[in-house]
Amino acid sequence: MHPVTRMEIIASSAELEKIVAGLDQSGVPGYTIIRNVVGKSPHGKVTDDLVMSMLDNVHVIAFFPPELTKTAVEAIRPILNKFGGVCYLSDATEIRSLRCVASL
Amino acid sequence: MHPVTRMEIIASSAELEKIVAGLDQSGVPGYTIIRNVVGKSPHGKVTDDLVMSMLDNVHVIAFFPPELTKTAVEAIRPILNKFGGVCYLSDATEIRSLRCVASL
Amino acid sequence: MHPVTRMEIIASSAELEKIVAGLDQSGVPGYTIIRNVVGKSPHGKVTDDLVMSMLDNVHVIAFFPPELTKTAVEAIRPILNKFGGVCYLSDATEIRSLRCVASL
Amino acid sequence: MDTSLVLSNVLTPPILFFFLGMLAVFAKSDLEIPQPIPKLFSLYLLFAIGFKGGVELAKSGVSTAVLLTLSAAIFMSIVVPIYTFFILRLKLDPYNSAAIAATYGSISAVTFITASSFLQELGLTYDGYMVAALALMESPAIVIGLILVKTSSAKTSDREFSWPEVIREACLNSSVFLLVGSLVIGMLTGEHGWKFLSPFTQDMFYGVLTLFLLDMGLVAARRIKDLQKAGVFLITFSILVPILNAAIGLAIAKLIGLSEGDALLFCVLCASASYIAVPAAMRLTVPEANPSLYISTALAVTFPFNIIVGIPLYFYVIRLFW
Amino acid sequence: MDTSLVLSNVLTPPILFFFLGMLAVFAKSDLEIPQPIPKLFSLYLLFAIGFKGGVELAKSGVSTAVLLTLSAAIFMSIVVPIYTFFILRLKLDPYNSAAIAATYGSISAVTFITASSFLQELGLTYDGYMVAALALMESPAIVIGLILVKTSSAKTSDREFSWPEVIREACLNSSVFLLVGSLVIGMLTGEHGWKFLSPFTQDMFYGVLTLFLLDMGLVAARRIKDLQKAGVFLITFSILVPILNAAIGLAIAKLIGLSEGDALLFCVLCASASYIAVPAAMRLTVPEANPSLYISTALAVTFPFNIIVGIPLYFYVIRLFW
Amino acid sequence: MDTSLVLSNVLTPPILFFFLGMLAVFAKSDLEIPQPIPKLFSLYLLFAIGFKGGVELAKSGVSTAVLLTLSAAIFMSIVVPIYTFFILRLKLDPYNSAAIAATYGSISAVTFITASSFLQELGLTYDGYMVAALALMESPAIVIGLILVKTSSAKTSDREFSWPEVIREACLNSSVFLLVGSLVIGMLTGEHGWKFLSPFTQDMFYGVLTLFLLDMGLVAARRIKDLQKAGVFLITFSILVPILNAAIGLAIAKLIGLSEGDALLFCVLCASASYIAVPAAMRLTVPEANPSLYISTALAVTFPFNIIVGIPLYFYVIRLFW
Ligand SMILES: Nc1ncnc2c1ncn2[C@@H]1O[C@H](COP(=O)(O)O)[C@@H](O)[C@H]1O
Ligand SMILES: Nc1ncnc2c1ncn2[C@@H]1O[C@H](COP(=O)(O)O)[C@@H](O)[C@H]1O
Ligand SMILES: Nc1ncnc2c1ncn2[C@@H]1O[C@H](COP(=O)(O)O)[C@@H](O)[C@H]1O
Ligand code: NA
Ligand code: NA
Ligand code: NA
Repeated sequence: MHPVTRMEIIASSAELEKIVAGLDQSGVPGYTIIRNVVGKSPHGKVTDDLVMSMLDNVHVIAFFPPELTKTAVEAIRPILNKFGGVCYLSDATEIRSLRCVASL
Repeated sequence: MHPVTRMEIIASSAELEKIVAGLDQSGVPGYTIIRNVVGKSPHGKVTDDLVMSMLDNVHVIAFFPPELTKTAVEAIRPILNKFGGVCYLSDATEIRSLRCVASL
Repeated sequence: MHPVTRMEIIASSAELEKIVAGLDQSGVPGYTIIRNVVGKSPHGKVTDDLVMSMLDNVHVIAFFPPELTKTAVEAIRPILNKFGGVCYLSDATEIRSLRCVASL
Repeated sequence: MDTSLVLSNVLTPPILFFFLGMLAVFAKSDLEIPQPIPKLFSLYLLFAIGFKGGVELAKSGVSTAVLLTLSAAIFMSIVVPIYTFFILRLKLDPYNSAAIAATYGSISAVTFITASSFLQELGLTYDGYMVAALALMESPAIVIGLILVKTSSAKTSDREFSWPEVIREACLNSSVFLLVGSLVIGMLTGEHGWKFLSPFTQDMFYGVLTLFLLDMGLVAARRIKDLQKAGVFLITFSILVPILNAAIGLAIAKLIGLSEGDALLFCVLCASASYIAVPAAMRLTVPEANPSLYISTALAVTFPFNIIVGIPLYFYVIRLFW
Repeated sequence: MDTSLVLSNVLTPPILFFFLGMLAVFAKSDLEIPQPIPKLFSLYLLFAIGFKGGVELAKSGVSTAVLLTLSAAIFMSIVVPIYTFFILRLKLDPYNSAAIAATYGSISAVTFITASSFLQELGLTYDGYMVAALALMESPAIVIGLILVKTSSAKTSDREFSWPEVIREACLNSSVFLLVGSLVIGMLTGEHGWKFLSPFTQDMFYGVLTLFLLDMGLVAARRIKDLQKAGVFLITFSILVPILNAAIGLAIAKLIGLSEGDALLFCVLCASASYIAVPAAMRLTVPEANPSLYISTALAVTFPFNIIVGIPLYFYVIRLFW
Repeated sequence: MDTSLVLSNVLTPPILFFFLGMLAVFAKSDLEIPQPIPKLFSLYLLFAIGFKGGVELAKSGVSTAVLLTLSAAIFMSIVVPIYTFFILRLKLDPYNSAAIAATYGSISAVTFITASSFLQELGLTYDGYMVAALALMESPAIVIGLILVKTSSAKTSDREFSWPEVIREACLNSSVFLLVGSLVIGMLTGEHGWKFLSPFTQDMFYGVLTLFLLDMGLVAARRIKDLQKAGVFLITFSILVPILNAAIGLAIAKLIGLSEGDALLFCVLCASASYIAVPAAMRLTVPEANPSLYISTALAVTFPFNIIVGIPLYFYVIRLFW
């Protein structure tokens, strides 16, 4: 039961590879990706009807210890600045105790 | 890095058009829509196996300046009251600095 | 407009049935399920390319009165401990007033 | 009744795969056909049946027989929801009564298609304009249902329907639109279009129908536990009223002199209930009604009843009287 | 111009279903074909057209005619974006000009496929290597577009393209990859593979194309309101430039002695604009350009223009001169 | 070994598209076939192969040859996981050993289907009951795997399997259920059902298999880097054990007098490893095992080995001894 930062990124699916690389580099322990998300922003409407053009959005959620926040933000910000997309932070509490399942 | 309100609406996909119109009217800067979401509430279970009946849910997320909260809530509440659905608010921080990409 | 707890569970779709049963038992009033979610954690990468193997993830969101938090956490924790998955809590505000639509 | 007729219907791949789907749910198998695969199947079936109907309509032309049949179709789709509504009011509130009445006044395209493949297996034909009847019978019940709500609900004041929206829901919902569109295109392109499209719309039809009915079996069986909420009255209703509607349909079919094949299809249209277009419309226009009532009766009782018992039963009666 | 030619193109199921899709959007029907169904159709079409082209290429072998045609194809896909860029620069900034130029320098596989089914309906054939031309013309424009941005944009300093990434985007994007892969496999397996695959790739082709064009009608119509942003200049551009490109294409086709069928396809390749591969590449490599400009012009103007008016028009001209 | 045999297997569209899929991943193309398209393909393939097997089983009837073959199938699916487990215990913990043993004791339907299309191309037939063998061999290994975990793991106390759940996972998982269901329906409807369904289940089969193998190529190649975790022991295992299993299978096939075609299929069943049903079951019943181990070996090594090298190799041996 310790506090974590919840980072939420919404951006074009074309950027996903870069965003994931950025998160990996910044050392966040994990993330979850919801694909085929659509939306609207002052820059326009995003639909998924031309999926081969990678024009739909992805919604990426990452939880990490608060001390990683700065690194993670710095890894993501330039990507969003260049290619578009939004990022928000909020607070959450992790409740799962360490998983006791064997793994290689 | 300024505080924003995070609004989360879950409702029947049949209502999506009205919800989006409500958000547009209330002046929120953007929103994201996750479709084909299922769930349960005291009013019953929602599945997506009859998609032509628009009986699955949508999950709409909108971030906006706290001062827009009242307007946005008032735009959404009557729709949910009439047709069903839930809406929750929480706090978040926007981290993206202004996007510097040219756009017409 | 009263405070609620927002619980967010991300786990393998193979566990969904158990998680839902746990939530039902713990008395939470509702939940929403986003399927076909992928992700990464220290235990490895999860993709959805072999869907018949139920190897993609699900993202389950439940809002409930804060006093249910302990019960809900206790219902979910053993499942995640055994089969994997993560669970986070955060605070939110419910804004929908009671729905005034007739229902049997 | 000739049991070989029931058997010859039941022992066909589409019906057996419907049972297989139901069995999967009862046996708790994890078999599922995720969206949008079933959507693809239903788009295909509407496209194929509409196109075929159009091509045949182009061949046969529009005669008085056609006009008579189409008038009868519209007549039934207006009358059925009205008398059904009053039956339902015996036990239910106006909202649910109107929604269920609309459901039974409209039609189920898959039931129609299953009946057409039943005819095909018996080597019988039907006329292309029956597809037009199918299209015409889908919408009126939605409008009638709303009028019933409006006239019978006390608090009329706060109900302002947006009538354009209602009409749009009724006449432009995706299944009516695709069906009518394919029909018209079939008429326009005729034999020439048929030559190019039939390997797709004709040869694969039976297979897609079979897979679609597998999914329908899954979907119907999942709704069976919703029937508890429906109660004995509604379950009885959802078997007896289709039979009643079918009987009236048969009488009319005889009266206007339809062929055996057309009579069966007309009768199946009267007997079937909508679980797609009408629920979608009711969800928005009569939100007070409980979707699990009108969906579960139409889908978990009336639909299986019609495709398993109803089609051969109605056909047996036709054989007696024609 | 022979109106029967236009009619014989327009009155075919694929084109009529394209109209039906547009109509669905204008009439506000809720008809939609959700992902990944359209993706399935487009994978199928690329697979089928590529495979067929390969099988035919294996039969005909690689002659000088082939090499000449493929050189002409590459030539056009390099030259078109360059002169198009300077036309666009009259009104637009370098980013949008380069992105739109790349769009019009590349091709639309669906336009090509629609033209091939137009030929099929007229009983004309085309050579397998035209599919190779299709594949070859998709990518170069992407690279040219980037070079144009690089050379014309002031702040060159902070633009370091990752050239390997650009080449990968250009040459290995899914549509080029699947098309070329299917072509090569068609060449390798020849008649033997054809015997086993043709019931799938040949017989269903026309039907899948028809359903896909229904979806394209929906997609194109949804973009029409984006055209307001585009303005009169761009809308005029997106009709006149395809005609110009088609004219140049025809001249070259005549020069190198293509057959009627091949000439039509070559001309359609020159006239069509990419709304799949190029937008995907531009989104990442020229993020400054506004996607709604290059997509809406290619998709909501040029694509419908080509499949409805362009194909019969270009064919009419071919008939005059061949 | 006859290289023309390998070539005639490799130079077929399904295998070449499998390579194309792998190439797409290695070349970092963005080609992908998003869900649920592959799910649609696999539902179709199970439906079609099951139905065809059932129709043929209805024709041939149930003889001692059938019973003998099915007994042999069950025997192998019980024995293989047991001896495989002890091989794996040389290096791995009981959990991973049991999960991998179950994987290799079960079967891969796609490998079977690929082998059946290999036979088809050679003009050879196989008996319908081989599909029943396919269905019967999928489940037992899951149960054996769990028994192995239970008997060998120290902390037995806190492991209470819910056996009904395990049996349900094993026998009612979607692929077994659909396969057996289609087989039974094929038997029930026989020639009559075949007449109506075969344009769908027969004519499109090869094409769907080809597209599905394209996807399998993508999926398999994505797992290749997981093999690093697997290590040399497991990689060697996942080539040698299939060969061992195939050899035993061949000996049994000879013993019970199977035809050439049936022997190849039986042998392929023994040699193949499950990457669908078993992983789904293991995920829940042996959560301690690492999914990337049992999936990557079965999918990225054994599956490609079998369809590329194994099938012609086993067939070569059959030709020697039959
Ligand atoms: N205020 C917002 N709230 C929720 N989602 C947003 C918001 N702004 C942008 N988005 C999402 O982020 C995507 C990319 O944003 P942009 O790059 O600003 O166009 C949009 O298509 C929306 O899906
Ligand atoms: N407490 C809750 N937590 C999460 N999701 C909920 C909750 N209540 C309702 N929902 C979602 O909102 C949808 C519509 O709710 P309702 O209109 O109350 O039936 C449900 O189908 C759920 O997906
Ligand atoms: N820190 C995290 N942030 C967001 N999602 C996570 C995180 N850790 C795990 N997940 C998600 O939870 C799934 C299961 O986690 P695990 O059981 O730990 O492998 C992963 O596949 C991710 O989708
Ligand atoms: Na009816
Ligand atoms: Na072009
Ligand atoms: Na095996």
